[in-house]
Amino acid sequence: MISIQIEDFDVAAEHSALRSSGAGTGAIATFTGLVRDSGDMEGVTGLCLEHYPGMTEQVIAGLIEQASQRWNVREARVIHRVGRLTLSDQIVFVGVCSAHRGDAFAACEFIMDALKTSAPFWKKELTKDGEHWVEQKNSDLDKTKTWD
Amino acid sequence: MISIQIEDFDVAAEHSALRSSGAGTGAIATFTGLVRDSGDMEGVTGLCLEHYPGMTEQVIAGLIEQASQRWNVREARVIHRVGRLTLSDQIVFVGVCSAHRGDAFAACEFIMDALKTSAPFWKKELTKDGEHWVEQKNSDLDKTKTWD
Amino acid sequence: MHSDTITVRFFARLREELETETLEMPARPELTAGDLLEELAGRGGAWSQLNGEQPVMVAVNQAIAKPSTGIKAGDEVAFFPPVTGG
Amino acid sequence: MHSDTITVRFFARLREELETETLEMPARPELTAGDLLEELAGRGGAWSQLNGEQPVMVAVNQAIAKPSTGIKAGDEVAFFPPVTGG
Repeated sequence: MISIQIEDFDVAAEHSALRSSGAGTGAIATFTGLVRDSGDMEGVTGLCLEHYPGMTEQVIAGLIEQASQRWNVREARVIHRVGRLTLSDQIVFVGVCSAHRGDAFAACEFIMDALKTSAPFWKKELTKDGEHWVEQKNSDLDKTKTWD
Repeated sequence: MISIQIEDFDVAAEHSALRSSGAGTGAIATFTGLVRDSGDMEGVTGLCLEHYPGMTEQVIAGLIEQASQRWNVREARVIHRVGRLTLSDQIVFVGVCSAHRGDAFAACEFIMDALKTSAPFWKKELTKDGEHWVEQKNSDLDKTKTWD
Repeated sequence: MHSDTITVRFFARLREELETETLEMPARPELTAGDLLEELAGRGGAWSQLNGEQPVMVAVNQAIAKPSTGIKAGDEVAFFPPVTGG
Repeated sequence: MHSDTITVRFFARLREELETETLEMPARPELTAGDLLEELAGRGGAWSQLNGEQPVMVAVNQAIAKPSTGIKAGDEVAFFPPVTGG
């Protein structure tokens, strides 16, 4: 399940969906990203997120496919919000269920790391002194390299 | 927060608690373990979990402390159920919130891996042909070694 | 009905600074994404940044591509800054 | 009121097979967890398995310990199989 949406999401509903994936599921790993008060600059009050409709969904489907080839993935669910968000809002959710703990963790972290460097989303940070586009971090690129 | 309990737990409530840890939180990683139908043997219908009251809580507090020294951990919550559980029941929850994604993932997985090899819980698997104590897996010990 | 044109799209900072969301450009034989970028950079002003000053990513038909990727009539080409979601 | 005794606890498979949850044993100078284990193994029957046949973990006062860990009066010593929670 992949959803790019303006509305907030409900982690409990996502978790339930992953749990109902059958009696072979032994492990659920989830990641939720939130808007925090210090991104590239201090004093962030919100974000505005833009994406490339169509391409975004294809890229994420490809990442889930890659993860499923490397690890035991019974189901993966990815939600990413776009539009205007305020402090502490949920931005992104990645949830994976698997027979095994290690696979659930690895697939969840892989999808999240790869999403940050390859899914076409762009963040603009809003501060009380104005707004600016966030620059890509080398640390994110490095994380993706560790998966190769 | 550490809780050893007979009752089920509510992942949504745990997630909310982690989310309300302040505007510096940018990442929440969670793990939930479920009873699955093939553990040491095929055809598992349930589990019975025993623990060492008092020591269990101390060991888990120590693991959270270790994780907090290695990574940015704003809060960690660990719940482990004991007593009789049936197929697909939730057994264990580990949730960590952090400023950063990598720290949240690493601390969550470290606590979960270390809990499996050092917290005094014992699982008895129930099948239709009888019950048996689960043996410790070398794969779990190996996972803990990768953290040293 | 874009049988002899290419649709070019811009996103995020590029979309704002170029004040352009979409362009229709003529297709031609042996055109690559890199050629297109060079041609656009030649427009001067804000467009000059496409000439390698800033990192630019390219997608062809909604899949990440390279400057050497060939572009044919009817294709959708997108230029955007390095992504920053998640 | 265990001023001159040690409380010994057993868990899981050990508790079941030894049919014993708790024991009070006399304390003595220079006693270690390993000595205690050997003494218990000497009881024969199911207790023999404490003599190294099966992996046994030991905790002293609710912290993981080693066979060489010293035991004094009033201590709580626990013997149990390798843990399998989570």
